[in-house]
Amino acid sequence: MINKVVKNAKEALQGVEDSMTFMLGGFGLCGIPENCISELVELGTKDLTCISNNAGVDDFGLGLLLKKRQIKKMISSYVGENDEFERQMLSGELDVELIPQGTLAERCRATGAGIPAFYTPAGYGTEVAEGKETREFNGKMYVLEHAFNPEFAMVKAWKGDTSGNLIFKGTARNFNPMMAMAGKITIAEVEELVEVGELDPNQIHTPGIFVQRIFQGTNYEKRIEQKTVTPKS
Amino acid sequence: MINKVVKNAKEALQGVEDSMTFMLGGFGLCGIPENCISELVELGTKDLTCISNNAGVDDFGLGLLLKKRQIKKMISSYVGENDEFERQMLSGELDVELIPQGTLAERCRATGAGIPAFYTPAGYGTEVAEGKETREFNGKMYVLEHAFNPEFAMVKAWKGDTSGNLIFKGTARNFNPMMAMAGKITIAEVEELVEVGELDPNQIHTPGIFVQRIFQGTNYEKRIEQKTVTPKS
Amino acid sequence: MGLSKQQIAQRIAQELQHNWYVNLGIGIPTLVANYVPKNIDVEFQSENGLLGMGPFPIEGEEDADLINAGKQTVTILKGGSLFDSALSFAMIRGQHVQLTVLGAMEVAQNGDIANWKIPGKLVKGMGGAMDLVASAENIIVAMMHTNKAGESKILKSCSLPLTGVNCVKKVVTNLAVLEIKNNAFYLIERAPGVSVEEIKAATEGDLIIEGEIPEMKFE
Amino acid sequence: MGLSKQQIAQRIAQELQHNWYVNLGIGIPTLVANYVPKNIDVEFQSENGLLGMGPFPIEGEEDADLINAGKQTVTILKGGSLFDSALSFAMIRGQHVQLTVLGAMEVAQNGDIANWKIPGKLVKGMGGAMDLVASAENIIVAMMHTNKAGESKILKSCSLPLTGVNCVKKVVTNLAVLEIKNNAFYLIERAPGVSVEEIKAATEGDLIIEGEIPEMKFE
Repeated sequence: MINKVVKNAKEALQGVEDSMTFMLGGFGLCGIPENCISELVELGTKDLTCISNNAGVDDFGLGLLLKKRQIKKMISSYVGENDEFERQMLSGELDVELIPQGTLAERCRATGAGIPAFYTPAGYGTEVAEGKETREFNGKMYVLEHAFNPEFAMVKAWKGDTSGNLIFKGTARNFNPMMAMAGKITIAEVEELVEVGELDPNQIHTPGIFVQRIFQGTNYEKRIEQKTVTPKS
Repeated sequence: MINKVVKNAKEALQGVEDSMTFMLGGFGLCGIPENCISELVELGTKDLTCISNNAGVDDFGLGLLLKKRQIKKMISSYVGENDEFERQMLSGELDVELIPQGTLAERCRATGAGIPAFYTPAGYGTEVAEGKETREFNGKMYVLEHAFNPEFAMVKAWKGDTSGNLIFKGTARNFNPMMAMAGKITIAEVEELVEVGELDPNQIHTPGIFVQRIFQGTNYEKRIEQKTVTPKS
Repeated sequence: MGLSKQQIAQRIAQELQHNWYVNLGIGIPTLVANYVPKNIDVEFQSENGLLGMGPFPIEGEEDADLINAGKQTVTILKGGSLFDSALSFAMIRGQHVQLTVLGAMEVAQNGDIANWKIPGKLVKGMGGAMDLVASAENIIVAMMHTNKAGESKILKSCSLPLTGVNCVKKVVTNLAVLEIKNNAFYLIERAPGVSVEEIKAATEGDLIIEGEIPEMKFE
Repeated sequence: MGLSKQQIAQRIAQELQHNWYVNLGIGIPTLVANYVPKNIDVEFQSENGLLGMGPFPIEGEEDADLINAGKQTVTILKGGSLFDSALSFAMIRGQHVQLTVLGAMEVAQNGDIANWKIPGKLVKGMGGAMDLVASAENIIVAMMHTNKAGESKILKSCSLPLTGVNCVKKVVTNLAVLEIKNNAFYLIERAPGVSVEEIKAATEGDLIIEGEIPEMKFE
């Protein structure tokens, strides 16, 4: 069985350079590749284009890269909850491309699936469709959207095996599986790295074929952005 | 929780009429909705258009519907292994549309995912692309392919719960999940019907939202088309 | 004047039908889950990859790996399922979700909705709103009838950048229930104690008033 | 004359590289799995939804729910995975499979391949072949050099309906290993005991012979 294991984030990120385009999994702070992000901060790689549904918060997630001004452009669907982001966007330091969330997810999938372009109804008649081809199918209008072309994808899984097979947990799955499909080099960091044969092949969310490098992550914070609870009664 | 349970195939197929378009899951005889097919034979519904990767064998699977001349048109990727099929096709009784297998799978998914059309490289430069729009993306040529519009989808799962959540087994998964997404009415027959809460929500292959009717199947034959074995040593 | 946010949610909950899958946006729409009629089954979809969303967890049981689209910790009910964002939006785009409830800054009488961007102000993004409004067969907007300056949000045409076109079918505000058809707002119900004249005064778009307009009923 | 089918498979197995994912078509290509060099790891993908395909099951252990694309009962190795047809072809179309080996009726010197339809004869369908050849970066065709009538299948241009255009990079036949480039077949190796003249005689397409052509080596 093909072995994809690397020692740590440092080894996983070999080949990462300034001005590259990355995909980073996660929704809010849920399911983000914490170790990869820390290592990117460490590396200080600059002028990055980051495709990620959100942009983290001031002191966590992609917010850490924003703080060090390593990101040139964010491609996201929602980028609130981040003062530094706001400052850089308003000052023009940061380029931001906002994409409907479903279109973002489907474009990631298309990238990995060899689909160069597809039609979606999202954004028709809005400024999102400006400059894009639109077309009618069965009486409804659609917008033509294209695949991305990222150098690296960085995803976070719950469990993974040495061959790169991944299982996600709860809603930490979100964008991770499609982004795993889409990277020229896909790096998976996992909470628990196991031997091949320990995961049920019928329950694997991301087959190892999509993953080039996998490592056991460390020190997961897994921050909660909005703690909402029902009081004990 | 929403309850989708119907008593049996007879109840599940209510509303099925002549000249309708169906999707039927399965690859060869693996993972086919045996109970639904038997019930269609029983009903004698005619002039059907069937979207299915294969067309069964003479005395099993869709071959049973062919034998009773209930099918007007087959939309498939591969239709060998069936003498009656061959006879009807050569005599012109049966209309056959052959589609590359990946295109078939992706068109099924597109149908369920609200994607009216997408570009794929499969079939470019061949007769499959004749009359279809072709287009260049990044120096490579692609063909525009469209979603289907089936009235019913009939799928077979291993386990399902009363809310329509499905888990498939082995390679019996194949086309079933995408077809489950695509039916205006999707019928799932399962080897084991369980209560909600018995399936791990993290391991569900087809969420219940895609399934309108579910029933516990009976008398599964699960025939093997090509028994190949390694002799005991 | 008129309904509280809770009451707007309560009124919208009356629109729920048995066996519907429903996506609730952030804000007032989220409250709708608290008022599901006892005799019907509905399931809530959260576009970050969750069907069968349950109430907030008991204090101490919150899980960072189980949140809703508002990034709040939630629970999952028996019979729920988890999936990725592509499949989640396949559900939405493919019209498998029967009802979408979301907030808005402006709604126009042709069904246009604006709820994601105010020029000159900080833009946070549309999230899943554009996919939801472009896809749902059944969209209810939950909002206040007027803005803080007292100006109507029920308009002839939207002035803000659009989220979607010709898509809103129904609006429930603190003052009224409105149906959108024939390029106009049809007044269906009044909030208790609110007069037709008050609703007229708060509505900039064309308002059609046919016959006696009943008051909303709450149990 | 030349190689047996087993030997063709054996020669193709020499092309396998460490850590490659490989899709093997029906017929000779299937046999390649028997000759994987001991020092490399490869995984076989079957387009009906299986990665890490293993050998046929021990008699009595066959499972109707575990077949390959040829509908044969197979096994799954540790580290394998199961998935649906859409994800399977996402792997193929998205070029995650490093090598496709398949049979052909005709191959042309521009890389065109025909392997699915003979006009006037029964058409069984293309299955996954069109997706595979349109997508793979690396396609090896495994076939006999000539047909039963003794006519060359290595052609200037295909006469049969095409499966894909400009896609085949390498052909391994019972007589030779050929590389396709510059709109010609480059003779790379001869089958043991087969002369360049014999290969020339059996080849209709433009055949480029540069220097001494070595014989294939088998262990």
